[in-house]
Amino acid sequence: MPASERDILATELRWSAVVAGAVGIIFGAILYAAVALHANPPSNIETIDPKTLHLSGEFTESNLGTRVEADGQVTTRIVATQFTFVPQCVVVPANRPVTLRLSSPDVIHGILVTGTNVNTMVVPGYVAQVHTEFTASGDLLMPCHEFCGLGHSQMWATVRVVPPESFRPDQDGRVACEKP
Amino acid sequence: MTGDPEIEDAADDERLARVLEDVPKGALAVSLAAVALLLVGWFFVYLAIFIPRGTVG
Amino acid sequence: MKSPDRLTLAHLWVAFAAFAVACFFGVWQMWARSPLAAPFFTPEHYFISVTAHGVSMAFVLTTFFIMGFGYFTAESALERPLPGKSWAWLAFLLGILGTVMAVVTILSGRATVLYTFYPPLTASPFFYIGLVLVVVASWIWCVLMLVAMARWKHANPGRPVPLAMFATVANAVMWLWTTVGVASELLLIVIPAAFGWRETVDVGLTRTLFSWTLHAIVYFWLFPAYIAFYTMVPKAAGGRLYSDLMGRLSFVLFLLYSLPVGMHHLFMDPEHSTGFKFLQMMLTVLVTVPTLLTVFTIAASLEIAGRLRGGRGLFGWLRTLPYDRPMVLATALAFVMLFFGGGGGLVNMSYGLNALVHNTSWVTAHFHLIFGGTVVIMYFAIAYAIWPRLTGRQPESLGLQRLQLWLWFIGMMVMTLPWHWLGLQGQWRRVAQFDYANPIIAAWGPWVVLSLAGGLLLLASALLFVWNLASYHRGATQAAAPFRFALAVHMPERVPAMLNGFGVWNMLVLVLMLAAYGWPLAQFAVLSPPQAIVHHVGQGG
Amino acid sequence: MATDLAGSEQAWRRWSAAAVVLVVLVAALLGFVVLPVLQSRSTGLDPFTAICRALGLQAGTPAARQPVNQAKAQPVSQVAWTEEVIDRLHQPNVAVGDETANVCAGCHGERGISASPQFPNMAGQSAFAIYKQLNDYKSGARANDLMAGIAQALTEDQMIAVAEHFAALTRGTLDPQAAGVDDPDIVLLAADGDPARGLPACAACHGTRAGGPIETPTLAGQREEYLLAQLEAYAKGERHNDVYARMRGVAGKLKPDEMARIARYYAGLR
Repeated sequence: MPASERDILATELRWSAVVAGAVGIIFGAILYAAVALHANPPSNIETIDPKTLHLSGEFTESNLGTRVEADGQVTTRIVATQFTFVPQCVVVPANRPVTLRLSSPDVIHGILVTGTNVNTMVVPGYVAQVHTEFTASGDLLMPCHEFCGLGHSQMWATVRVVPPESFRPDQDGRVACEKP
Repeated sequence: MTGDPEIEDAADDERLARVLEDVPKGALAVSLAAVALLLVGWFFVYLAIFIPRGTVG
Repeated sequence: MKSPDRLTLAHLWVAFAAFAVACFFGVWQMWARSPLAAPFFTPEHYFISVTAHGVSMAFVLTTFFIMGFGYFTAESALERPLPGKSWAWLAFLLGILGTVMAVVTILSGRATVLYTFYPPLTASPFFYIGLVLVVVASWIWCVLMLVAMARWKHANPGRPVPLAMFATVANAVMWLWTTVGVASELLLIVIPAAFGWRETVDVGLTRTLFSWTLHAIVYFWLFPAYIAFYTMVPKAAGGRLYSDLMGRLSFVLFLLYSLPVGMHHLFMDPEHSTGFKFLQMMLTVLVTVPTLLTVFTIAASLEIAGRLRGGRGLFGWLRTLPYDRPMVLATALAFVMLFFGGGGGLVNMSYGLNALVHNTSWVTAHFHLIFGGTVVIMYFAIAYAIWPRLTGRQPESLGLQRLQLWLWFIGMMVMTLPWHWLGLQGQWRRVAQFDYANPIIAAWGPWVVLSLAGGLLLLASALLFVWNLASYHRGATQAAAPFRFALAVHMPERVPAMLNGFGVWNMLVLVLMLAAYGWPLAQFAVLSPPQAIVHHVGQGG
Repeated sequence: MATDLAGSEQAWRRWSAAAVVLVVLVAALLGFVVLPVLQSRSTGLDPFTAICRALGLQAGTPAARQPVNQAKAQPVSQVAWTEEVIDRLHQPNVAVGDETANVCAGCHGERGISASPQFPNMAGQSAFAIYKQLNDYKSGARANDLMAGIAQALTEDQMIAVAEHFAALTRGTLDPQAAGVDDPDIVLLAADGDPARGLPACAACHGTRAGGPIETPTLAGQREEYLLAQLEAYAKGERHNDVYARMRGVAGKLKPDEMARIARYYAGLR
């Protein structure tokens, strides 16, 4: 027989090498994105008690929203709760590093921001954190993308990306959406 | 073509051996094309959509 | 009718009945999400529907189909009566009881937590207990498969276990490993919470335990399709399986690499570190290897058939394949859907790239193509292939079977290709309705309507499938020839012990699971993160 | 052929085990060492911290610095649903509850049906809701002169006991005068919500099978005047003891006539 079992296995082995090469190329591109572009999944194992989230610390109601900290860092703090985001609209500057920090006092939520790579789960017990830079100005949609109860479909917020010159913090470093 | 698969498919070892001289050239061609297309598709998403949307981490 | 046939038929009819009902739910969900006003709409009805669709498709259709097909395979491949038949019937009844419990709690609005649970949201305890009973039924099946293989090996020392049975047992072994995650989540955390015995849950821990199950369960569903590819398709096409040994190796690799990869479902979760996500991503990359090995081996087997039928040249054999036979047609369509679904999956598993698509319609499209497409269309083909043997009757019309397969394929493509596009636009998952007045969302409307049209084709196909199967039960019975699986080019007379059993592989699975899940699970005990209060669904409030 | 393959049992075992171990080691080296160390360079983290973060032993991703946190804010309500509070609510002192309820009976009725439409009915109300409101009156998170005085005189045990006392009263004895209201638009709003306004359905939290926030009160059969007053107070921000503005957000998006109709709808609901 022209194709002995050994020949067949050798062919399969060569095919496996092709497969390994192909996934190896993809693997290389993933590595490149991770090392050069810092494209990591949000993996901030920072715990916080959901039962007392509202009582003290950074996720108390009046501490939420965007704030330029003393060292110039822009941090946006958002609480995802049944069935709303607090605040419902946040302002962020374009072309400047922004850190989003989110937490939940009740159940699992999640967010994405349309047209960007911002995406994270918001798991009660943890602070979800995404470092990013928004490039284009405009209003983006930030829906809750994980089932959190019967009001899940109505849970969304607005991310307002403004040009750097229109991003004007008050003396406390805060920037909020103007009331309509 | 008889319509009955059992009769239609009857193949002796000699014919099988002759066929196996060409197999798996075609399968390799098809599978290679599929994997190449997958790579093209993946890199399209990576280069044309993921990278322009900015970094996260 | 012999009793084993009745056992298989009972399982498969339960599976397909659940499937047909679930298709109605699915279409209605598409309608609700579209700009067109759906009847009976409330968010509660929507999430009841999503839960029912998911439970029916993912737990009832799959578990009952796999059990029924496994009993069939054990009898036909081993050519011996099935051991422990009364246990098999007991498992069947347990499964039915569990299904009824789940259905009642879902339809009464006491289990709107979807089929993937989301604690600290907690449904009626009887919902979870119902699902546990279905899993217990499948455990009995696993043991029966192991016993059947062991007895056959005892009676046939040194001979290779027939590939169909080897693969079935590989699936049983993998399923036993797989269910450890969800079973511990339900039994230790969720069910006590549902009964009110505990007021808080460690959400990170429950998510991690569920992820243990979440990827391998998909391979549990997938196995029958791959068993058909290796042991039915080459024969149906009139050829031979290119390599029996590669079949065994692929199934073993599935057992090995479908388990330590579940964390790719948690890439966007804050409770795990980049290192373990990276490690499991790399193991996920390896799971593409058995899939692409299968694609090649089956293509080569089909090439043998095509060339035997006169096909020439590099691609001529593709034209001469007997596409009028449902099994061959289904395989061709399954591979097209596997291409698109697998391509989408490559993006999902790519670590940082996951942020682009996580919890968007892209993911829904991915698993509908792989499971609803590739896997379910092979379930159809398997049913068409074994129904003559089960009922002792020949089909009235192969034409209707082919029409049904084409409808399913076209419907699935029309439904899921827009979902990919919408997912990239950021259309998110698990919502009952969209605000089409929002300019960002307004542009999605036509695509959602298009995918609804695909959903309607799928529903039509599902109903035609039930009709096709039912029509077997009408005609006069004939003595059915025993079912024969495909032959390989070289039928192995002996194989290495490692490709004839699972002992060493189990040890290696243990090593991989310890590496991939050891610390990620232990961290919850060591760091004891704050817990979240249970939110009871389905109790007066 | 097959025989020489089968003859290498040892080799099969050795090679498959070696391959698996090698894969794990390479993945671990890349994920725990190479990647974090390379990433940490541009963010100024030392390699040790980066590796600890990649292993999950320290918070933060290896690719970025942790932000500073200067919080200075006051909570809106002091109630926290800890296991301890929930356990105590599950084990009320019935005698204390009955006794404390005498204080409430003047306004809220002996059987939890209020004497005047401006006071809420208490019968069958969620114990969690009553407990939270009493606590908020006491801490001043919810402003009401009359209730503040009463709540400040109550101990934690009394609040828990009286909450359970009213929760245990059957709602069959609710005000028989309130009739069901046929208002399809409001029924729709209460059941479906409105995605365009980001307005969740009332039923998503207040429904009988909802699974919403723990402190959600029951609305069915509540006093119309009381409900409307609360919605208006939330909308204006005068009442703000709802944690994370869950109700202020909702009420702020409702039109005035919708508030009135919602109040009428729930007052008439059984």
